[in-house]
Amino acid sequence: MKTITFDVIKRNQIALEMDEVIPDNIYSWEAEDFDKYAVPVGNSRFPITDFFDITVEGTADSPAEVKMIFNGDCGRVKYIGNKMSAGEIIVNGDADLHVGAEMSGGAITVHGNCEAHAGREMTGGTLEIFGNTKEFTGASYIGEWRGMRGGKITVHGNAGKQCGECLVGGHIHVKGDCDILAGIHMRKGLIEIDGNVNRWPGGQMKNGNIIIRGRLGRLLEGFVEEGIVTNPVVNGIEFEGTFIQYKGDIALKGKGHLYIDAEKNRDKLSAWEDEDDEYISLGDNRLR
Amino acid sequence: MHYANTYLDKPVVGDLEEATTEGTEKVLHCMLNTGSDIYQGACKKRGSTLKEEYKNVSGTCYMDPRDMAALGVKNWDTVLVKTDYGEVVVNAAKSRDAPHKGTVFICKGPWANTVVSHETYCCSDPTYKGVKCTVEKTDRKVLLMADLMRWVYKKYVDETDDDVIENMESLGELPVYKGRKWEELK
Amino acid sequence: MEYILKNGIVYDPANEVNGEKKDVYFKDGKIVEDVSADAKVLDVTDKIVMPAGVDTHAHVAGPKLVLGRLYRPEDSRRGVTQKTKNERGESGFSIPSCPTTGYRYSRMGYGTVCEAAMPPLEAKHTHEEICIIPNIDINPLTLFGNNWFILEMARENKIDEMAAFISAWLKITKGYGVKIVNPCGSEAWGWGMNVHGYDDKPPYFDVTSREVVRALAKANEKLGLPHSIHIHPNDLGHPGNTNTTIETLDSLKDIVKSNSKAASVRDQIVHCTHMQFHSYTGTNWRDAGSGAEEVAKFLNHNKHVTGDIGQVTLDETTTMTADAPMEYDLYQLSGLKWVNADIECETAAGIIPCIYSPKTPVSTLQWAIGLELFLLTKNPWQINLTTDHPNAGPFTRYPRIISWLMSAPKRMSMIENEEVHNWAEKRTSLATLDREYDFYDIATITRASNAKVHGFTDRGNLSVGSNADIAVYDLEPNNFDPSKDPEAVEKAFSRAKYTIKDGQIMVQDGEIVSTKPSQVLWTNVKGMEDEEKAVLDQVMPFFTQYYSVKWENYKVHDHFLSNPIRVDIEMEGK
Amino acid sequence: MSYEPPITDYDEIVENCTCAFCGCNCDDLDYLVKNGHVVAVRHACRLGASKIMEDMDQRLIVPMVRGENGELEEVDWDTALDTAAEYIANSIRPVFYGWSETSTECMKEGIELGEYIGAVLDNQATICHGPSLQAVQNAGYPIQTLGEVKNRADMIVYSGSNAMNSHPRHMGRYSVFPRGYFRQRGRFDRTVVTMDPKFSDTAKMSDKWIGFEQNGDYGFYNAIRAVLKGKKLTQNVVSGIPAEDIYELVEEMKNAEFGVLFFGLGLTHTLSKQRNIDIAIKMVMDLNRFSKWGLTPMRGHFNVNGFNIFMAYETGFAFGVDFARGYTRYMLGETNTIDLLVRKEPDCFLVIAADPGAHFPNGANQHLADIPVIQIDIHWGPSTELADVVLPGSFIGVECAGTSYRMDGVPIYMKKAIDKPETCRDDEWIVRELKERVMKLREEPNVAPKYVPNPAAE
Repeated sequence: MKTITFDVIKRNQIALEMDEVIPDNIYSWEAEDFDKYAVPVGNSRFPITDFFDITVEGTADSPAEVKMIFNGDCGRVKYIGNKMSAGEIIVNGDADLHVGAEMSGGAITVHGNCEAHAGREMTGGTLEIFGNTKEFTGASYIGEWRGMRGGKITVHGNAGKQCGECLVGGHIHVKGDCDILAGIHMRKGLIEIDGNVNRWPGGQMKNGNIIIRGRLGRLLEGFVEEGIVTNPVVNGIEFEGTFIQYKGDIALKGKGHLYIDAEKNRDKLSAWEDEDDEYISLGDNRLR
Repeated sequence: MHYANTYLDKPVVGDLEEATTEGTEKVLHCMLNTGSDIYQGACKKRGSTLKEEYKNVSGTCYMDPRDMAALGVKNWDTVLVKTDYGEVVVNAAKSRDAPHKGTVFICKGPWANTVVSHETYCCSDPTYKGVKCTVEKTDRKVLLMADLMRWVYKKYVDETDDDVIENMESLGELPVYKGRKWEELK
Repeated sequence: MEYILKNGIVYDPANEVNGEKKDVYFKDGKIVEDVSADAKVLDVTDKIVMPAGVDTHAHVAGPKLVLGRLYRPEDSRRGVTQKTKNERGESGFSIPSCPTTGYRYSRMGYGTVCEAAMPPLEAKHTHEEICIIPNIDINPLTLFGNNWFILEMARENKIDEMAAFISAWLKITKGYGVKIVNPCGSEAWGWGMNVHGYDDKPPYFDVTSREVVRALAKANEKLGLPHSIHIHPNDLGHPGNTNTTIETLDSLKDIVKSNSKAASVRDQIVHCTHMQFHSYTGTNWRDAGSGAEEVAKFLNHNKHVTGDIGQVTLDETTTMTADAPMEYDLYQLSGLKWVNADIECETAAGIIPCIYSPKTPVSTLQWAIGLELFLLTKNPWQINLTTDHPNAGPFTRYPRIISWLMSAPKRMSMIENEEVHNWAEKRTSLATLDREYDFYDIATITRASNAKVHGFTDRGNLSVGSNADIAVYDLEPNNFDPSKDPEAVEKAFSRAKYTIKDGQIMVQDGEIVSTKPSQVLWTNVKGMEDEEKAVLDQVMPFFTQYYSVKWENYKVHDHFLSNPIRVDIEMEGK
Repeated sequence: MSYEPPITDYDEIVENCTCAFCGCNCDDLDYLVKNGHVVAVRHACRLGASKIMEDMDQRLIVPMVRGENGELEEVDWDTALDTAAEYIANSIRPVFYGWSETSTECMKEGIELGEYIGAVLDNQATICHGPSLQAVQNAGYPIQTLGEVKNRADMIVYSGSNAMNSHPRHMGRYSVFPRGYFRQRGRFDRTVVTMDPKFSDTAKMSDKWIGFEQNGDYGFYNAIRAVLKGKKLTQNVVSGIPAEDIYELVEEMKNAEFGVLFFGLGLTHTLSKQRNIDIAIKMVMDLNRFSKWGLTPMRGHFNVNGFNIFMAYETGFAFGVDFARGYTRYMLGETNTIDLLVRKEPDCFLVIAADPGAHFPNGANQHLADIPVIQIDIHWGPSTELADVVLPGSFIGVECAGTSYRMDGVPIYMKKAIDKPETCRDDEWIVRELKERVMKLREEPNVAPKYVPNPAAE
């Protein structure tokens, strides 16, 4: 087991790109290897030791034996754990864009907030975020119609817009609120939201399941009510409670399912009342 | 110079049905939209951005007449528009597209920029439309473009106090630069 | 600068040189008889030496390419590389950016590529892109098959006028030849429809596909253009289209080939492109089968036809064609993002991402039909190797196709090990074909025949006086069995040992070492000036009223041409 | 407005010039020229005419550099270019923004400079039709040239676009009024629908106005799609539009022979941004099952489409292309101008043929106050107030020839009609000079070799 600790010395205004510093590349590195390494910043490279105090303990023969710990504000450190296949990364602080993007294995834990693109197109592993994230959590990169394919993302705070866009597998669990269009274009997989949802979850979804335990602001016309279910089993997981089940998005001949908590969305069953849902869910997830 | 033929002092706006002096509301909560209109476009692309004309076409808040009545403002009175992202003083005028109660429209330009949202939501495009704002009547004057840029961005003034900058001597309607003759430069 | 390519094993089918060990000399961009003692020696002992490749049909520049790139950033992301001293960064897999296209062709030992579809209204765009593509020469074919003027002239059977129109439009668009795509079908697509079969008419135009194609072929021969008509027949990709294909080609049998100097290079009067997509039997995709035998038989008995294959390479790619209704059908099947681009009074285009998976029956069937066509057509001079880039696969897969053609055991192992779906075995005769191409055949279908089809004399061969466009591959044919080692074949053809273009060394050991700007080839017919003026006067009122640009802004200004190579055609009897 | 007598006093007429204002690129303009100035323009709209007959008071004539006391000082070209080149050569995260009002010939120089130094190249699409391009990348792009609309269309829908104000000749020259081959009666053969929360000037010209509520676009189009699939709506009012109106509209759209949707910034700037376009595109695709439908984004600047096309064929990506690492990268929220500025990353900003001062939100522009800004433009505008180096360019389509792409992708070679002011330079020349000077200052191009410390892991 090898533990590599990165203590932040200074926060650089121009973001550092850490896509090369992932367990797959650095498992054999010693402290002096880091001394030689220059990290891309903008169009140049600077010694990584300018930005981090790096300590290396133990040895590793494979990426899986590496544990990277970031201490401090990494709010300007992009691509943490990008494309990693094994190992563990812990960020004690905020993280910048692309945390765990395209990762295929291993585990990443962020104890602060994350910027956008967290876990995009990941195919395996786990990503746990204790703060909030922004847009496109577990989504696909632009143009691609196959987003996150496997693994699990847990967000303890709120998630931004278009969480789980083009999801084709895996499990996203948001414990806070979600902004508009969660699970848009989704094809497979599961999105679980414990908090409230602003508007239009599951737009143009083809398949897959979305569970909303909180209040839903507005639902699309493409969804057809299928009735009330109790303790539904979705993707092999049993969800306790009473839910209204919808099928959609029929505008796309979709066969996906959307479950919303029946108690909290009682009004959806009777008359649909228009209300100002603009700020129903928007927790303070836009901290800069 | 030959720009004068299409020069307009102010855009043409409709008359208000009744002249209102006293409003019923002090602060109005509205939705702010921005965008282009033909007067703004013509003035901007002609390059007359320092002029009074640009201030009038771009630094004007087009409102529903009912909203104007509620605030007690007439055409070309000044109002203060505030959002989470800033505040700016602009003219008020009756919208040609009314009725649209609760929505105000400021043409794109430095005035609108001061109050629109810079949030792009990872979509490259800031949120220029649908920003919540408040509108209130004010006595402050609408700044000319150069003065506004100085007041908002303070790039070349040492002063940081908004009030002081706002009341500094105006930069006027013509470019301000240290002129030398081209021949001297060679 | 003088060079000797020393001791290579030369394959030059145009001069019937089949694997002879000899030296090739070139000087100042041309192949010469001999050089002085100062010549630089490039030692290529026992390596394969061939003329640089000529691609008969690919889509490399133009408005629909750019739409493809614009809307498929995920494809661009797949091929991104770092810039180096000699080359700019690359991007893209199936629709590479312009610089990338040039580099990759060069790396495979290619020197000339035909851009197969140029809409006249956006010809400027095509030429702008051609300027950006480095290292290769490009001859763009202008689209005529759905042009309203052509449809009208075909209806009235005015061949002389049509010839003058083509001559004028080739000058206006700086095009090389006549391309026909789904004649009348793309016009019908203007109303969301298609034509079905060779004798169908589009709405409002009282003319059939047959009349249009025959008229264009006659006009083409009247002008004596270096290339014949280049046709993408109706019903592409529809099961049961073999009949349409054969009917189309058969209907041109009686047309007399021009005896002009330019036209005498080629044998054919019609070139049928991506024949694989036109050789299906059955009535729908459930009972579809292979029409390759019928088409190959037709080819074997009719010398007036050449074709290229459009071999499916079993990749995720992008299909793009001026056959827009077909692309809409594909969109209905796949549900992936669909691009359509209609061009006023001229043509239409469609694009859609396409995944040819070896696991699916239809893709496998298409793959097998392509190979069948290669193996069943007896005369390699009648067929060319293409993937209809990027439709059936990117051009970077040519080496892989070569390896399939050269190795029957490779093909069998793919079928037997179920690397491909069992339709390949069940519905085609591929498993029974054990023909293998040799290097001479490969040189024919990738260079010599291709050049001949396009009427080129200065490339595609190693004759003295020709352009010094040469490719050297790192294989020693005398002690190597391609049948047993298809991987080595693929590797060698992917990364040329040398690619020489106009006497300049572009690629060495698979790496780009220098670049040069591309050149565009276009055809200039001389002696038709009066007829052209008459036809322009005739179409001008229509143009002014129904086009959305001014005539002055329609033509390709010289500004857009980088080092053009003008092919002058003297009209006979003038 | 007063009566303006026609101009009769001119030396020559230059015919068939191309308008350098909006994405319509009308190429039928006639300039009346006297003493080397355009004194009148025929056929142009108010916008085009006003731009071509520019305000010479604010014309940038001589290069300027910001002096010690914060005042612009006129300098000679060498000084100005050297100052600018120094800023660029010393930067780590340069952003070159603009390009939409210049020619593709100039962009060619720009991309070479950008690639050399490792900059981000971005254009105005980033703040206007960027979401449209993103939607195109997600959903597709059924487009047609404007002549197709003129000759065939019998139903025209403007959504979130106020053509009468921002593209004044669009309706007259290409879509609604012209007599097309299959639409010989012009306006009378076409149905015009405007979808806009406001009763805009375009809506006033239309047969039908769909005034859906602000930010309700996505829900509205989803409802249309559901109806197209045969669903009965469950809500009586969707996004402010009564259900029966939606049924009626859908019926009309299905029965059109050739319909076209023109959409503008009303869709790209509201709540669900790129997804509004995304679903509108999908709706158009659905409609193609019943009849022929297409769409066209109403591009703003005359060559904003040109830059996207240019970048796509040069690099494979349309806008917001980052060369920092020596390879091309396009990542939303990361390599776009506004995001970069809001994150306060750039340390040098080149603005060419654009006006961020007039168009960027306060939150982004604040960063421009902290970093060197180099401006290449023809007029003194809001950006000049933030600029540290000002380089006067020339006016494409009037003083300088160049290629541009119309909103539907038709390339047009804009010709030169008059000479530029003696002391101005062509944009192409300025960028080439900058490139050469930067290359001298920073001899090693930014190749940033890939660092692979552990080859076994590769």
